[in-house]
Amino acid sequence: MRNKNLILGSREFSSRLIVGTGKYRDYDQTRQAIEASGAEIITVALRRLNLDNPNDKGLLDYLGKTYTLLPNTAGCYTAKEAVLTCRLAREALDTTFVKLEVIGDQKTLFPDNEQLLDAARTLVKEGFTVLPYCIDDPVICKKLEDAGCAAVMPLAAPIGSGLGIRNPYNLMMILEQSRVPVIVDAGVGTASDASFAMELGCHGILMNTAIAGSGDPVKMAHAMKLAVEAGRLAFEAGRIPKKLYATASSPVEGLIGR
Amino acid sequence: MRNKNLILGSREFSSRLIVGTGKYRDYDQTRQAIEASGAEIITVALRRLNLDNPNDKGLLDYLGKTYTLLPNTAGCYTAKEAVLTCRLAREALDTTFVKLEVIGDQKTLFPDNEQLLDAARTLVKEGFTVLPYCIDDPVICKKLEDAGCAAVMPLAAPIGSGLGIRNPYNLMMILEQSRVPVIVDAGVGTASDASFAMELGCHGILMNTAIAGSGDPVKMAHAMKLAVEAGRLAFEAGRIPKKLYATASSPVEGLIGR
Amino acid sequence: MRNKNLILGSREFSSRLIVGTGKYRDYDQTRQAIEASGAEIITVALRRLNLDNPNDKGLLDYLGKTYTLLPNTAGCYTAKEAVLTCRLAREALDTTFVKLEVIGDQKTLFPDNEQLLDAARTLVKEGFTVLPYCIDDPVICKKLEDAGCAAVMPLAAPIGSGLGIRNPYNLMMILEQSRVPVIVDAGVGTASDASFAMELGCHGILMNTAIAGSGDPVKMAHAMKLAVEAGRLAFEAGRIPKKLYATASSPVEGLIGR
Amino acid sequence: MRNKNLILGSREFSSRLIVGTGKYRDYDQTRQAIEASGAEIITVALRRLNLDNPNDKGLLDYLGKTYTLLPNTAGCYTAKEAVLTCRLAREALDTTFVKLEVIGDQKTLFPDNEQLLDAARTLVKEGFTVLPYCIDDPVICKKLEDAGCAAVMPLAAPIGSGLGIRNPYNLMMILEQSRVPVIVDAGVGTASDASFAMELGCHGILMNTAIAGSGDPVKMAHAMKLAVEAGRLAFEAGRIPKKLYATASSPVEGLIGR
Amino acid sequence: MNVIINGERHEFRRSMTVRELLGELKIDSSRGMAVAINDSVVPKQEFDRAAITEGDRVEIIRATQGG
Amino acid sequence: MNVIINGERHEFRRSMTVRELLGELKIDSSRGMAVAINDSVVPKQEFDRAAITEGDRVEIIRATQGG
Amino acid sequence: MNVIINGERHEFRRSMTVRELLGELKIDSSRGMAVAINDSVVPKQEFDRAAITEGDRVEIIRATQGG
Amino acid sequence: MNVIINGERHEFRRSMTVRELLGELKIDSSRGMAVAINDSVVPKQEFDRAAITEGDRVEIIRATQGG
Repeated sequence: MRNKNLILGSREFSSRLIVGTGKYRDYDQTRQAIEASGAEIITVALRRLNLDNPNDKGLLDYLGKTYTLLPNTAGCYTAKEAVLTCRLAREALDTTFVKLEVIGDQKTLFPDNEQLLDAARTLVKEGFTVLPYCIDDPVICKKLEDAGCAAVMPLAAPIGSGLGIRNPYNLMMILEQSRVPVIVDAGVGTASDASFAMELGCHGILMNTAIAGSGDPVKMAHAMKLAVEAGRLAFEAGRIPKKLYATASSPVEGLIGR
Repeated sequence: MRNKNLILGSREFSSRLIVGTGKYRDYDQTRQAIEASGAEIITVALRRLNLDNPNDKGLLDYLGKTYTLLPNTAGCYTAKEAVLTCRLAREALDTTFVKLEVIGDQKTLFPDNEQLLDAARTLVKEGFTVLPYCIDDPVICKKLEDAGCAAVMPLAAPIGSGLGIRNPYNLMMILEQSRVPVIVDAGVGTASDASFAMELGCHGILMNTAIAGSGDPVKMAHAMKLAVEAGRLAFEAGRIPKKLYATASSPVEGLIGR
Repeated sequence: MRNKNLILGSREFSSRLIVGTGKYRDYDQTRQAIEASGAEIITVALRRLNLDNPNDKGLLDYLGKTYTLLPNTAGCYTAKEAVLTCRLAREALDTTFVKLEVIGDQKTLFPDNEQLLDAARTLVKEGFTVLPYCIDDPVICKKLEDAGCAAVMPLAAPIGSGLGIRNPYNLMMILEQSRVPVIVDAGVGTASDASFAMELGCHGILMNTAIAGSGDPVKMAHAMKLAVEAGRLAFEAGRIPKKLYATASSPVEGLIGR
Repeated sequence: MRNKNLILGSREFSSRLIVGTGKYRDYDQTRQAIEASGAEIITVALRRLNLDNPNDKGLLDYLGKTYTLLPNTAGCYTAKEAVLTCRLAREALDTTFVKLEVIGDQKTLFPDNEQLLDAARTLVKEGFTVLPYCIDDPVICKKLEDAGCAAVMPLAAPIGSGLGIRNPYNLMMILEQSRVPVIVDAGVGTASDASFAMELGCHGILMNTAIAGSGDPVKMAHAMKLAVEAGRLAFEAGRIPKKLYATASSPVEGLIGR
Repeated sequence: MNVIINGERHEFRRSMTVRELLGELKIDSSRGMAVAINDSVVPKQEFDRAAITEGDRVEIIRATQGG
Repeated sequence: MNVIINGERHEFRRSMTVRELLGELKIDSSRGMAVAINDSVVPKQEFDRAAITEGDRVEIIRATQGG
Repeated sequence: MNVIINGERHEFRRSMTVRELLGELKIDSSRGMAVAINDSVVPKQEFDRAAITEGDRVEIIRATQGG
Repeated sequence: MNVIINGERHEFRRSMTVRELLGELKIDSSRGMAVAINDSVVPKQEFDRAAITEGDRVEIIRATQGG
């Protein structure tokens, strides 16, 4: 799976960075940060319309460019809730793409993998392009792939924690087995985390807090764009092996005065 | 020291990546990789001219663009050798810039810090712009700064080892005290290492093997260019704090069906 | 949960190290290593009796001392197989203790958490004291606890890999929530890994390969005994905080010659 | 250098843990913690006698057992001060053993390696058994060894920082080259740090704050005793190699129901 | 007619189609919005026909910022 | 009578109790051993009564080394 | 005679040997203690002979807790 | 005249200036090259005057690839 582009379902994307739209100061900052990130896919949440002010301009009205929207099921704790949310998303946004989350624990926001699998199986049957947020467990990732998911999106660390890639070994095992793209979802804290994930061979990264929560979201979005590209290029180039001892970079012949 | 550019002595550079010219397959690859890296400063070694073939074209004839040359003293084991090499370099290349190395051990290529200090003090007096390759020790870095060096260039790991930033704590201590630029010299293995060093606040990175020894040096050079930029931007933007637990990226208000 | 002893179901153990009996050179070495480890609980597998030689002496005949046997379900890939194995174990060994494993993947030997939960629920109802080998996921650990397991036994790294505690963050989250003992099962490579897990607050460690596969299993068993005790004591004592800068250990008053 | 005991100069010690005597609540706690640590060598500082109360009982009067005293030169910033302190120590304590420290920076308490080498050379000539606190630099360690030091004592992290073994690679390089014992001095935070250092092959560990600054110094001293022993045994036994994938601990033959 | 809309009780004189309800609530049924009645999504092309009756739970959602 | 014991086909002249089968196979029914017929465990106290009949799958297991 | 002892100025009527000074200061010259005059250590066996004279810097130290 | 050039012994009929030596060796004294005699660098503007004499150690170097 060394495609030049990121392939999700029947679609192809040249950016490997997917960004969330939450937690920005305002819509202007959201728009600028997304532009700086170079992302083609952006996640959105679905929430109840405010009946007291039903027609105020929303996020989508502010984004100048057309992005591929990836509705999420954030906040769902059961397969049933998540499936309903996906169906609403398809109707609202006219897309089959969904970022499937089923939360299992409020404190860690770790997924409930039983409910997740259940929802994924249902949604695939209904024709959704399912991108599931899951734990970095090769067994669960395999089941999600077998269920027909278009990618697997293991967490690298808790959502919003910024802890980075806590367990590269699990990602390596998932990458080795996987026949669908592996997208790191959650946990990235800074640019080097993004590069590192891509160097492991991950096919993409989804992030939100690392950009929106930084001191300068537009600048950090730009950093993340470059970091994802850098990591991908480094992966494709093939890094030097690690070794304990030194190797001279300058010729050892022709030394002066010897 | 949050200048937009990298300031070394009286000169200013917009690229924060300095690359070596050793270990490439041929001059063509050298040229292409250097171009892809976006570097403005490149290191060169000084070696005895081959008397049997004194006028064959050399590296400098192959480089299309004009770079700032940074002659090194690689292979010198004493202050005396290093000082002579620097004087020859100044004469040969018409520059006061020198990357000062005094090797203390053939296996690790770690510097001999006593000889290094000695050479640095001599060279500064002679008007050189001294960039010393040193161990990541705040005490030695302080002495080098006090001796008048234009930067300090602590190693992150042995030359050519690709081990990455082995001891970020030492770099942090050096960065906090330093009034001259801190450039990581040696040890970077891949793009995320470069980003990580820049995120710590380092002012630049010097590398050679990580690019020249990779599977595709031109691609890796490009990766390193982006990684250094990404790391710098992330440093400037200010990353999110790390924390153990999760924070939702989507609103917790307006959840469906609750 | 800061009991002096390790409490599993209705029983109490003063050693916090549980050891496997597999992979030793011979029964003599097994016996000596187990003794050196100080373990009170040892795991055993259940396998088909060899009909061609049905009465040869087995492991249990060689162990001088009486240990608490913990039969495992290694090699089971479904809840059904695991449950049958546990029932056979209870009959064969007259114990309700079982180390429940349901493998989900032959290469990683990671558990199939769906099948595991299913088996755990069945076995708890049948009165077993279930100690499940599971992934280091707080959500699954919570479900296993809720199902009535007597402990949770998250893996630290793949069985036999010796990679150590790959993701201390997940263990910390599990420890914080858990009302049953948390025993690290699988992944420990050497003594410091065991100390480290105990320092996080884990209540016990189960290991086999790290001892049996080492250069000197009896010596390593002794090392592990001390390491588990050291880690537990350090946890109970409460370590010093980490900080970047130094604090003198000698008085700063009364310095000579100042 | 795989002696059963720790050999320093002409003396041999069965404990590989050296402990400091600073920062305890009172002399009683000091005595109990030292006893629990099993240390045979303890460090002491030399300070000006309080002329207003010249004969109050001091530390040495409180220690029940006879320890080998290791006077340090903590607080010295020049070779001259350190040499004088060592000479006073020899006179006061009737020992040639000295822990040689020459501090280069008040904030990090990192050594000034130039001054350190200078002092070491002087003291060795005067017949001292010099144990120098130095940076974890193989070049400096080699020079100290060549100067006749009885051991080298590289720091693992700043004194009192508790950061643990920040750069195991440097220690590995030092261990590989060294013909005198390598004792980690400074930086250990908890038991697993001590085990880890010993597993690398270090010959001993010197610590103070990690014990005296812990929540329960006597318990932590005991933890450290066990951790040092555990790490040494693990080093001698030889750990299993690390690998990414799993290896079953139970037989794969004779599986039930297949 | 009593119905629950987005978790809150509303009272109307008569039963309505989804289209009528949206009109009543002054909601523009544009892109980025969807409706479910009793956990079943109502496709946009059904808005004119789908009836809301006594006791229904109606969800009216739209896309918003999220990660 | 044909039965599968530990995955291999065995033939006997007649049907037997578990106790008789163990005797036939010269297996000491001591501690550390258990028997299942068709995935159901046979308690030791049932060995004298439990009958093995044509086509049964019999598992005879014991504890062995494992991690 | 003015001397600096442990960094502080002291005045005495007459010059003294080290032994006499220690007596004057009521210091027990037991184990764990040493004396230097002007950065030169005075061996214990010289205490009776070594003279302290006008302007000397005297250090009297002992071992104490330290890491 | 015997001289050591870049570590190897060379013999010449007569002593020479640096410029002459370079000519003899067919070396283009262009950018990227420098000369030292007995560990002292000879500035380019001195090439016409600086004399090489019996026993001198001459280093002729140029810049090459290096890290």
